[in-house]
Amino acid sequence: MFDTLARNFDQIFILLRDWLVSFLPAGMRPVAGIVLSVATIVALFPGLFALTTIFERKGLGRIQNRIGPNRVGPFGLLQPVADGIKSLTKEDIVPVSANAAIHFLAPLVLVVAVFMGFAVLPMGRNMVLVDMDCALLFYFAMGASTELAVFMAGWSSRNKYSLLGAMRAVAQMISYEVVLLLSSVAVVMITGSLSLTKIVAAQDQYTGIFPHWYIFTPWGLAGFVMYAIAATAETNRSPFDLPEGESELVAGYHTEYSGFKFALFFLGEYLAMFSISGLGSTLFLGGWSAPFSFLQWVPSWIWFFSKLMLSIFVFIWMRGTLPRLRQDQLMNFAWKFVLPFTIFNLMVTALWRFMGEGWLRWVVCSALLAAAYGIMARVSMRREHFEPRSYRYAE
Amino acid sequence: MTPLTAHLLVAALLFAIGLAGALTRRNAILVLIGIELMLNAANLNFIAFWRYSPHPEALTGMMFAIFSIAVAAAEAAVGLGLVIAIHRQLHTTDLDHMNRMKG
Amino acid sequence: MNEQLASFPQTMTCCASFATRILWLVPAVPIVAAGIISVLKQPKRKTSAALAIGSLAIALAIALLAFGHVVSGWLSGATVRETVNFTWLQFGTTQVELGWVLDPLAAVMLVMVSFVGLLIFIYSTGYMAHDENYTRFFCFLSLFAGAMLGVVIANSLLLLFMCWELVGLTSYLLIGFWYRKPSAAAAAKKAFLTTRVGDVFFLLGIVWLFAQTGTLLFYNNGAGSMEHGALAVLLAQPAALGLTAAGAIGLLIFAGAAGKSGQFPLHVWLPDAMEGPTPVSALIHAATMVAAGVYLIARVYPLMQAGSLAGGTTTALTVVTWVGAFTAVFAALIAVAQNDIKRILAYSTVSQLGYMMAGLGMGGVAVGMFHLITHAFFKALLFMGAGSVIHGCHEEQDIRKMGGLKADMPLTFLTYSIGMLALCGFPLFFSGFWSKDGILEAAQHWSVARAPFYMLAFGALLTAFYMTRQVAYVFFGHWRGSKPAHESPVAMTLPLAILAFFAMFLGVLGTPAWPWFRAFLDGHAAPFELHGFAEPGLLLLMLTSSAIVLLGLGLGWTIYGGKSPKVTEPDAIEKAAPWLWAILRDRFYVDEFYAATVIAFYYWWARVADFFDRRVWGGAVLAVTSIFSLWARFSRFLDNDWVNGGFDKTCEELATGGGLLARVQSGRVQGYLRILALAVVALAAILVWSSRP
Amino acid sequence: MSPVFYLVAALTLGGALTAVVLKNTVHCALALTAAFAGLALLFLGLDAQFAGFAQILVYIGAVAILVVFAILLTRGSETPQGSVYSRYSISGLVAAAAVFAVLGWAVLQSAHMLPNEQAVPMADVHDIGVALMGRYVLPLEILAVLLTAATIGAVIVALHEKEDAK
Repeated sequence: MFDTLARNFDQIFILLRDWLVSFLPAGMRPVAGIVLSVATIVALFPGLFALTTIFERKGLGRIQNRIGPNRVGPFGLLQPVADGIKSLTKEDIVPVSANAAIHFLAPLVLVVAVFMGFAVLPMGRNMVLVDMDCALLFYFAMGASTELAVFMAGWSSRNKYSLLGAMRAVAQMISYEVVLLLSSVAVVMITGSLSLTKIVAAQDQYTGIFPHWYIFTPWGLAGFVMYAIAATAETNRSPFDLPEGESELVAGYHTEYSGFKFALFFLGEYLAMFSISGLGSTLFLGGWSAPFSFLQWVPSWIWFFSKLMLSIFVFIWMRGTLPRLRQDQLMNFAWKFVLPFTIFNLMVTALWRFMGEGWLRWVVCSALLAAAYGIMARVSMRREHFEPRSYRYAE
Repeated sequence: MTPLTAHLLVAALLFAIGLAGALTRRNAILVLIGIELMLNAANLNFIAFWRYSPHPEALTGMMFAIFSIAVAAAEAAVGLGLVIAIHRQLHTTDLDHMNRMKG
Repeated sequence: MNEQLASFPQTMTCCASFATRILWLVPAVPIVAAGIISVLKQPKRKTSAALAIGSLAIALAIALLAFGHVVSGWLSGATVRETVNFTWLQFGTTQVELGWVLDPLAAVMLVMVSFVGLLIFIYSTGYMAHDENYTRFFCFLSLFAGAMLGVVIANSLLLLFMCWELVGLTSYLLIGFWYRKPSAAAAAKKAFLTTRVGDVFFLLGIVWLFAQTGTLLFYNNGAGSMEHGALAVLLAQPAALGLTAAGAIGLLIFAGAAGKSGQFPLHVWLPDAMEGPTPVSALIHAATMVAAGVYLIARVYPLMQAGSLAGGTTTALTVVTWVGAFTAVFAALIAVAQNDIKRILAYSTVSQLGYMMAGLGMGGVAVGMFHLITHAFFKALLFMGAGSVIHGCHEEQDIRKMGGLKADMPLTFLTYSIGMLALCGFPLFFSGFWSKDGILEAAQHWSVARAPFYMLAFGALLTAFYMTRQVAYVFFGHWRGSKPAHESPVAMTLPLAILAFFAMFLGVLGTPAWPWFRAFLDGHAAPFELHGFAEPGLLLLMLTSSAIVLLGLGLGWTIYGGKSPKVTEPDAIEKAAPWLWAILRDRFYVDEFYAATVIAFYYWWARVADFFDRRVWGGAVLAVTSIFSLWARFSRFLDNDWVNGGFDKTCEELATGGGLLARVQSGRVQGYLRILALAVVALAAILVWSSRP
Repeated sequence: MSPVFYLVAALTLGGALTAVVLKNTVHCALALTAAFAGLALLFLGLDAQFAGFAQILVYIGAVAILVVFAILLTRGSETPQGSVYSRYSISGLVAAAAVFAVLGWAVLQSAHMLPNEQAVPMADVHDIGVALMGRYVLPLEILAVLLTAATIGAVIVALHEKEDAK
């Protein structure tokens, strides 16, 4: 009785969809079902976006010892609505010298590409739009095509700040995309499949009460850390937010955007954040699986979204805490520390895969990773030299 | 017209376009673009032949396509690197001016 | 060699036991060590020494394992003879096979070589401590050890010959180790060439054997050349002088053995070989390499023995016996009149080798080999003692410049005298006694002639005599050198002590009461019964030999004991009979004889060849050259006036043509690409056209 | 043939054509990406999911960006004055046309012997992975070496030499 209730609750969205679809003639049901789910996603995540903006602003406020927005609505909860209205009603300015077509296309491409990514994310048991065989590859393909949008935006608006921002963004995204890919390859190696549902299913098992999440293995932990770093950079979030560093180049590649298009960029950025956190929790945090075996009655989608929001919170936290890197530091960090370490992690993963069950592989892999981390950290530290710097202005 | 024929024709046309680009443009980068197009036409052929071959499970065409994609990436990297280097030397990417190695 | 072994695992015979299968490691390890040492830097002394010693220790361990395996097999009443053979070369149908064997003979020899070698390695660390070519020395040493062990385990005459030559090479290198000394270089050359003389015959024997039997393996379960089938073939085959092929081949092989272990005609190199460092003399020229000849004879004993009547002997064995016996006396005589401490030992080595040969010839493998083993221990001991003495006396080798050392270096004195007594065959307590006694007994029962027995007995007397003389000179009397002597470091004295122990008690294995060794080699049980002594004449013989030894000792002591003559003052015998002394001192003028005959002949021959070169061939060449130069003039004329003209024209034409063609090379990428495209069009068109239905 | 195929083919060919003819180099690059996207769709239409997504990942994600970078680094981003076509463009066109003619002719010649509709082949990523790590492992390794060499080579070629900097 309770089980069935729980199960129904777990599958509630599926049931809802089927129920709604069932009114239609049988011929168009599948199509309608897909359309319905797409519509849900397209409606859901912007809503989440709106929620997140206020969440972020208030959180940052707390961190910076301010109150944050509190005028519009109770506790300023309606702030995003006001923002939305504002950005929709503002004038859409296109610079004269800008390359109109591309300038117009850029935000659309961005948002579309980002939305595509959600198509393969399993947001709950059986709750995935298309259960593709090479879902992960699809995801990264989509992620790759966002860079182009960024470049289009930066180049088309004929503005050196935009162009610089775009170049920075693209360079940074390419550099960290490699890391992103490689750290996920570790998971693929262990699961033996590119399909995200399979990956989650592989983690949805328990020894005692503890789940088989990949983050609880040495290579998984290392991979997750690397993934988190890369994800932060990929979404141009602080401390990697050079592309739109206000202090240096006014707002990066969307300097010349205003009104709705700007809102689209804003939206795109947050959506990218959501989807990449979703992917991260799917790959390493067991996706929609419950953290303890006795909590399995809680609906899977609740777990997925709580993990999503948790990582969003971490994003915000970091933004509130860490200072911004310099470009060369960023690149060095990517190519000289993160990438080699990720590759090493791949090897360790292979070792793990072939050492077979037993405590031995835990010891060996952890030792290897720790040693590698120590050595590489030391090396890169030696390259950096941390004496108090004296800044000279005006030259 | 069978789908295979159609794909082959598309590939041929793509190849011809790429070749035309490679042959007619001044800009070295655009020549490279043309070459990329030609490679892709070849890939399209591979995939098409794989799809309609009597033994697709052998995956030969697919493999060939994947390998050639990788090779094309390398080719693009090296080619563009060369273009940049040449531009640093001659301050131009115009192929008509790059004829120092004439006999 | 071992690399090849490694690359032939699949063709090995599977029936061999573990001990046998890993036996190839015994030579392999030291050789590899040598290779590693050879690439070490000069100052890496500790490393090189450690490598050499460690490798030989491993070899010893494996050897002991193999020995244990053999012994256990023997105790269970079976003669262990396991072989691992593999094809090395194959041309046509004939194939050359290599392999190694593990049988009592090899096992005993393995243990002896690796053990004595190990001790000597340790000793060398002390002796060579001040030499700047330390690492090179150890490289050569362990190379030698590997090669020697290879000789021991070889189951194929060819493999044995390879290692044999390798051993010769290392001996050459080590004799000439101090190559800056011209005498050392000369000695090295001499040793190398003299042994070559023997080896040529040896090689002839090998080739003949291969031609006759088609295999060089000793034992190949029935198909080997030392087994009945092949031997029957050899016996059926008559050779010159009423010898069978077996006998002839046996003699040829014996020639090789004689060269290696300094039997009479070819003994001249061994004394000179003492130019090398003393550990080398101890290891190579006393214990192991020179014994290789004896070992070789023991190895091919079936061949030597082939065709003998029951209890009778064969031509080959007779020759071996006579040569051995003669060498024994001959060398002993020379040893009496030498003053270089090491030369005396060298000549005594030669004579002892003669004993072994005679023992082999008359008494069979066990007798000869037993003397080989015991001799290896006490002679190594003596040489190392001598080395210690030399070391202590600051590289002084002339016994007349020493004296009274028993006070200065007591430990050396003690061990040395033990070795000396063992060598003399002092009754009962010393191994030499038992082994030599076995030989004498065999000689006594020899059916062919009595002479060898008397010769050997006389040799024993001489041995006791000259050893006493030496000891009296070196250790008694008072110090006649310049700087006072000092005792050697423990690295040198410790091996001395160990060897001394063995020199004393090794005889236990060969007493008539408990002939363990013989039984072990012949592969039957070894009961302990005291009435082994009760054989007819045995006790009498023992008494005689003891009497002889004591006589020799007494004689030596009465002549040389106590008093310590000046360096300049002539020797006691010299005073008595100068002519005899002169002959002995000058080693029966053998070297001079060779110089007068062989070498002189070569000189003459060289001069003749030189003459031919200069005059006859030179003239011919001159004529030819002049003809050619004339021809060259003519052809130059042709070239200049006829060929070049036309050729230049052609070249110009080519150049212009090239210029025209070079236009095509426009240097424009797209031009090339265009041409490529057109070519593709043409080719594709042809293809499609030709494949049209 | 489905209209989808015609649409996608049109997109591909159109993209390619524009990429070749446009004056502004950056526009060419963007059109090129359109062509690539079309190709990827064609691959998907041929049930080659893996190849299709790999196409997007590599070409749109990497090659296109690379081209764009090269353009910006060689100052080619602003529209050039004068003809963008080389002096011998006519003969080039002729050659290209000839190639197309021959290829098309060959295809039509052999149209009757080409296999017709086949069942959809099962080529999931697992099979591809097995094939890559099994039968094609040697090519894979060689390719890895090639890519490494290419990367290093490109870096070295495009690197600023310090000598002529001074």
